[in-house]
Amino acid sequence: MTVNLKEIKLVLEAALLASQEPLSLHALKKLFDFELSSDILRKLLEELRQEWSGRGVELVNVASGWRFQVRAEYQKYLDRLNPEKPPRYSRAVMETLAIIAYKQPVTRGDIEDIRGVTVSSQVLKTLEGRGWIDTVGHRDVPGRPALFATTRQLLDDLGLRSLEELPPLEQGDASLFALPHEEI
Amino acid sequence: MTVNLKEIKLVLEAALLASQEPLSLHALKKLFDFELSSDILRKLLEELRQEWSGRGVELVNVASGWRFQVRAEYQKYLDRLNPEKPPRYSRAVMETLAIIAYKQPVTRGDIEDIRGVTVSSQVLKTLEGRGWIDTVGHRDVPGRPALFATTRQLLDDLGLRSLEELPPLEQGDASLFALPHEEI
Amino acid sequence: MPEVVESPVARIHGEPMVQLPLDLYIPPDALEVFLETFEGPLDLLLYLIRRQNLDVLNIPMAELTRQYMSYVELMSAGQLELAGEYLLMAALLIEIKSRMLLPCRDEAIEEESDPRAELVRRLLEYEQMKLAARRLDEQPVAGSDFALVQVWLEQAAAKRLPEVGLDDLKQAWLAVLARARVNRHHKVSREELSVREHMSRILRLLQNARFAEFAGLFDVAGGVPELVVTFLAILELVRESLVSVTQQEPFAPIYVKLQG
Repeated sequence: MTVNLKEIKLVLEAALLASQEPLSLHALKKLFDFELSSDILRKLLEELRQEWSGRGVELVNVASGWRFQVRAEYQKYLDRLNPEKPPRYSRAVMETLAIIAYKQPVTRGDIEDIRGVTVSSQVLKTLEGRGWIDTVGHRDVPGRPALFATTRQLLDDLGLRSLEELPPLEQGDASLFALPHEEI
Repeated sequence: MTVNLKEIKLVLEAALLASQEPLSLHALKKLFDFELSSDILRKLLEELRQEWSGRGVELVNVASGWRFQVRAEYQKYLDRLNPEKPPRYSRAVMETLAIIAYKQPVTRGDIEDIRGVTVSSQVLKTLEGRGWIDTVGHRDVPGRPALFATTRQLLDDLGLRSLEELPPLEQGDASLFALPHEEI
Repeated sequence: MPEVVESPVARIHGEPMVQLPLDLYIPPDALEVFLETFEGPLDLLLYLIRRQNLDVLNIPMAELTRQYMSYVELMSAGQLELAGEYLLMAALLIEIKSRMLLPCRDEAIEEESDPRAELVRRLLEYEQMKLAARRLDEQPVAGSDFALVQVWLEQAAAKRLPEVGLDDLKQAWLAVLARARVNRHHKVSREELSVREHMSRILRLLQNARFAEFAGLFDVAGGVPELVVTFLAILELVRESLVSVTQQEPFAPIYVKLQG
């Protein structure tokens, strides 16, 4: 087999351009009928990423692997083709997602404790339906409530490689939090 | 608005890469909030096509517009990515094939007698289309029904030299599979 | 000072209201809309504290409780069931206030013994999640904020034909037998198969040339078993009236013809 690196890179590029799902190193290796080391593969992907910099489309590395996506600055042009955007999620959905993302694994009860209101099943179903959360087990307490966690799909959809890349938690107005030694 | 031609080309490229459907000139013009003449658009698309020549993905002009597609020579690599489970023939097709293989030459009536149900033309067409059976004559009875037999092609596809190499049916086997998934 | 988030309290006739006019009469519809802007009692409390620039860790319980109760009263007038969680919080606020009014036994109030501590902890945790939710919501999402790339891929070329193996064929045959319950009658031996193979071969040959010379049907190089099987195949074809074998006179060539 005499396939040079340039040719391999063209194959990688074609496969990544043709796949909407991110492709893992493992998947990318399957493109070839010879052994391709992870090191070489990573090097070629890095070269590809470089070659695509400064274009309307970029090669990114997310949780499940590598994918091409339209660079944010170019999206506004594409939006003119399909002006309607999917509706944004309600605050209840986003707060529930945030609690699951940052406190996982959590039960519905945990979420309700933090939010101070009951969490409707619809909210959890919305997130499950989107593939952003799933049940990872059950807490060993009476009723064995389901434990929710976020999925790889969420990271992929947000363009992240790991939970550590989530926006850092910020405290509300910290300057107001003086020590409580004053009288009412 | 100061958008240079290079930038316009990047937008066109991004839009075409992100769209599975071909984009017409009319649609492509909508990407921009200024008038872009068809002549310039065609010129830019032609340039893009040139720039993409010699890669795994090509820009083509099809009936309903322009689209990027994986070049045919690269298809084989991508096929390795999704070794989707091969489709299976229906039970009717498989049983008909088995009857023809083991009892040839047989008429459609023979097959129906053995299977106890009518054999649809579609089933026979499927097998003929695959080149696995053909008509080797007609039985000299009213209606002169066609006699089906298996072909050389079937033996080749099964990796056999002759029908004798078909799996022998021993007594034990038959009882083992006697009433597997009997259905009405 | 970090930003104090002032999302509209309500939209009335499409106009966002950042502050609820407490001194004004609130029409019932507007109240409903107003309630929906809060995600619960914690959210409302946070709103009150932030709006008044109150110190979370030094909440003037009397004032907060008074304000909170005025909202909850408006609420319960409209939708009592919705106000349930708010009423629970009201009870908690009043409890905290009562405990704070009790004289302290010790000179120094332990930090942990401050009845507001737990409420503060919950408020801060909720606020943190509320901000996190907003940040998450600002995060670009694949498919809506940026498109994914997927160029066209010829699917027809990738379409695969079903694969059939010997075992599939055998299973199918056994299934036929099982259903027909004619196992013994339909038992097919190797010998019979080879005969059948030759029957098909001869028929195929005769398709092109309506008839053939008997001797020409035999492959002498195949050996004795081959000759026997071919002969059996011809006999079987005759028996099934598929071919006829004719000879004009003794020692004349024998011809095998397709019947009909």
